[in-house]
Amino acid sequence: MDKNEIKAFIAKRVAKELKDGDVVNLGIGLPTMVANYIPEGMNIFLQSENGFIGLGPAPEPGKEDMRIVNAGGQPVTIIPGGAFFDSATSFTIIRGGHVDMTVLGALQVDEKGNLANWMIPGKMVPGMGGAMDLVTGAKKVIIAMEHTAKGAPKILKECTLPLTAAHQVDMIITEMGVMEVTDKGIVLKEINPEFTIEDVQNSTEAELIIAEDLKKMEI
Amino acid sequence: MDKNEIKAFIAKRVAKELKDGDVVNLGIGLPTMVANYIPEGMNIFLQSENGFIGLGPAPEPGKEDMRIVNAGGQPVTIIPGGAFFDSATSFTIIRGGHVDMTVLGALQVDEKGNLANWMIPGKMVPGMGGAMDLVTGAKKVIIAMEHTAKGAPKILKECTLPLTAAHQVDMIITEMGVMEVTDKGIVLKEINPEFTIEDVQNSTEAELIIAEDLKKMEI
Amino acid sequence: MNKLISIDEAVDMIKDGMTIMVGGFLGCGNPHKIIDKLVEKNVKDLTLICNDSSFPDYGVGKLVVNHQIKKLIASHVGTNPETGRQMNAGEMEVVLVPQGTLAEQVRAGGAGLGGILTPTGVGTVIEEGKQKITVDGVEYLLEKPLKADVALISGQKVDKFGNIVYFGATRNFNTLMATAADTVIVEACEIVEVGDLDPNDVVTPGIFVDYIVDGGAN
Amino acid sequence: MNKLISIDEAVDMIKDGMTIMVGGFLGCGNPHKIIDKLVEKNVKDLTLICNDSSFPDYGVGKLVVNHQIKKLIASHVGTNPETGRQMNAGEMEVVLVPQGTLAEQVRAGGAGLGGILTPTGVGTVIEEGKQKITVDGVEYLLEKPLKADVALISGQKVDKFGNIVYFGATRNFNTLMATAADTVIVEACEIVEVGDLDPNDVVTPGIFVDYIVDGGAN
Repeated sequence: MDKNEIKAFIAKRVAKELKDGDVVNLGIGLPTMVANYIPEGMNIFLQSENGFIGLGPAPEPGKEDMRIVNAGGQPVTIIPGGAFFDSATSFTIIRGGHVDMTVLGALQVDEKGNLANWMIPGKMVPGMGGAMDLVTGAKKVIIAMEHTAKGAPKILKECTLPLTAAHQVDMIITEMGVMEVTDKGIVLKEINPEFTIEDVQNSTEAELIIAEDLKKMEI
Repeated sequence: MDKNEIKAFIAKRVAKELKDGDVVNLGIGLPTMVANYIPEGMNIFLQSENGFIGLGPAPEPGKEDMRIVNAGGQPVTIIPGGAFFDSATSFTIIRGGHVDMTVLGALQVDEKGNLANWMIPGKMVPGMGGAMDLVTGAKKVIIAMEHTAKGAPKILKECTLPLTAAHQVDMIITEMGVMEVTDKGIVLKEINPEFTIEDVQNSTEAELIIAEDLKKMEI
Repeated sequence: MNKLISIDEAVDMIKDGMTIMVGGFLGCGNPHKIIDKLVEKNVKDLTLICNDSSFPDYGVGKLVVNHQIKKLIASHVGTNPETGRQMNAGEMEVVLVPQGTLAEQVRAGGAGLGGILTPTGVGTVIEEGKQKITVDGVEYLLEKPLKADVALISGQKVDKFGNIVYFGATRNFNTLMATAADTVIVEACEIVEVGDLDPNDVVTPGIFVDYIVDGGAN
Repeated sequence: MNKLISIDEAVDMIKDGMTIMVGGFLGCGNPHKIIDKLVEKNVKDLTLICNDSSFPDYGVGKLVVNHQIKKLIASHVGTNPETGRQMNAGEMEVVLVPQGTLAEQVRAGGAGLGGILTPTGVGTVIEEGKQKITVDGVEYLLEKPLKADVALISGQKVDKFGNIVYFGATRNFNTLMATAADTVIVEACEIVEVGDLDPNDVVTPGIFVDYIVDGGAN
C-alpha cells in the first residue's frame, strides 16, 4: 500500500467503529477521511469544535461561504438538522461527555493511554486547540495513525513528548492492526494479515498483549 | 401619608437615582413601583431574572401570554429592543456586574451594608431566588422600604436574621430619608421635612451620621 | 433514531427514587403534560431539581402537593405554601440555592466542569459546609455540579431530531437541564420536520435530546 | 444612547499596552474592518486574547505580522508561522490555553465567577503553576477568569441598541467576549432598527454592547 492507500485503509477501519446516531469529532488530516467511509444509511453527526454540529461535505466550487468553515478554516456545509452555537456550547458538548467518539492523530501514544500530539518542544508548537478537551471529554478516544514515523515506533511504553492528556486513549488503529488500551496494557485485537505478530511487535515499543481471539483486520 | 402614599413616595425618590441607559432589576413589591416613575425620555432597561431584558408594562386584559411573565409569574410585555435568554445568561448579566442598579426590599439592613431579606428561621423560608446574586453582582444596591416594621427599627447596628449578602448595600431609601452606607457607617444625606433628625434617629437602631450638607428629600 | 414517544412511554422512564430536573420558572416553561401524567402515575420519592416549586395547582407544584418529592433543590419555594408545610413538618427535605448558583451548577454538570467559584453567598449561611477558595485576594464559594437521571424540559418548536427553539420567558433552566441528565425528554408545543428550523436559530442542539413528546400548544 | 460610531472612533479607544479580546476562529467571525484600521493606526504592545492567531494575511494574524502584539493568549497558533517565529525569537509572549478552557475563562470573566474547575489539562504541562482541586475524588485544574479593556467582536445583524444575531460559524468566542470587557465594540455586517430583531432570536443582548461600527458585508 502507498501512503494514500494506508491512510484510506486506516480511515475505513475506524469507520467500522461508528454506531448509528453517534456524535463524532474528527481531527484534522487522516481522521477527517473517516467521514468518507460512513456506512450507508447510518446517521452520524459530525461536530466541528469551532461551533456547529452537522458538518457536511465541502461546498460546490463557487458556493463557498467563509462564514461556514470547519475547525481548519476550510469552507464546508451544514446538513439539515444541524445547529450553530458558540465556543462555550461547543465545549459543553465536548468536555461534558456528549461526543460519543473522537478520532485524532498522534505523535506518540503509550500503554497507559497517554497521548502526545500537540507539540515538539523547541520545534513545533502549534497549540492544542480543542484537542485536550476532546481527548478528556469524549466517551471514546480513537487514535488513527500510521504505525510508525519513518520506521520509529510511535506506540511507546511511555510518551516522552508533552502530553495532550493522561490515561484517555481507548483504541489505536493503524495499518498493522487494531489495539485496545486496557489496565493491563495494549491488547492487539485485530491484525492486518499482511503482517505477522512479530512485525507488529517489532514496530511497537510497548509490549503488546495478544488477544486470545486475535482477529483478522477487515475493512 | 397612608401606606400606599408612603410606598409611592419612596418609589418616586428611588426613580431619581436612575440614569439614562441604566440596566435595572427591581424586586417584587414596592421596588416594582419604581417602574411607574421613570422620568420621561429616559431609556431604562428593566431586567427580569427569569430570562429577559426590556420588561414592559402588563398586557391589556385578554392579551396575556403565560409564556411572557415576570419573575413573580405575572404576565408582562417586552419592549422593542428587548431580548429573551436563559437563566445562565440572566445571571451572567446579574453576577457579572452588568446590572447598574438593583432595588430590593429588606427585613433588616445594617451599618456594615449587610442585608437580610430572604428568611425568618422557623417562620418564613421562601428562599432567596435571585436576590443573593443580585445584591452581590449589581453595581449599585438600593434598599427601598418603609423605615420601620410596626414601629420596630429595620436599620440596625447588626442584622440578626440570616444574611442575603454581606457588605453590599450602597443606599437606603425610606419615607424618612435617603441614607448612604459608607465605611464609617450610615450617612443621612436627605431628610423628609415631615420628620426631624431626632425622629429618624429614634426609628433607627444604627447610629446615623448626619451629612454636613443634609438636604431636603424631594421627589 | 426515532425520538418521538408517547407521554406514557416518557413517564415510564421515571422510576421511584430517581433524581429529575424540570425546566421552568414558576410554571412558565414547565413541561405541563408530562407533569400531569407523572402525578397520575404517582411516581414516588423523587429528588426534584427545579428553580422553584411553582404554585400548588400549576406545574411542578402539583408534584409537591401530591407528596411525590422526597428532596427538593430549588432557589425559591414561597409561592407554594405546601412546600413550606412539608419542609417544616419534616416530610420533605428542601435545599435552597441562590438562583444564579443553581443555574451554574446545572450548567457545570452538563459541561463536564468540576464546579465553579461564585461570590454569591459568601458571608451567609449558604457557605456552610462548602469549600471557600481565594483567587487573587477575593473569597469565593466552590459550588459543585448537579446532574440528574432524567431531565424533563419544554420547547416551543422542536424538530424530529430534537433541535429546540424557545418562546418568550419559557427558556430559563430548560437549555441548561438539556445538557445535564442521562436521559433528556422534551415536551414540544409544536413538532416540525428536520430541516424546518434554521440552524442559526436553534437554541438547544438536538444531540442533547433523547426523546420528544408532543405536548400540543400550552 | 447613540451607539453608532465610525471605525476611526472605535480604533481611537484602543491605546498602546491595552488588553483586547477579539472574537473569531481562524479569521471566521473576526471584525475584519476594525482589525485593518488597527493595523493602519499601528497601536502597539497589545495583549491579545483570541482563539488563535489566524493566518498571516487574514484577520488578527495581520496584527501579529505587524508586530503589534506583546502577549498572545490563544489555543492555537499553528496556522500563522509568524507567531511561531516571534515566539521562538522571544519577541512575543505566547500563552497557550486549551480551547474549552479559554472559552470558560472568558465566560467566567463576563459572568462574575472567580474561576472554573476543569479536568482538561490534568497530567499535562498545562497544570504548571495552577491550583489543583479535588472534588468528590476527581482532580481538576482551577482556571481563572479573563477580562479585557476592550472586546472587538463581529455580528451579522445588529440593531441600533446592540442586539446581535450571528450567522454560521462566526459566533464562536464573540458571544463570550461581549460579556467580558470594559468596552465592547461590535462590527456589524448589517445594521437594523431597534425592534427589527425578534427578541426570541437575539443571541447577544444589546446591554452588553457599548458601540456599533458599520462593517458592511464581510
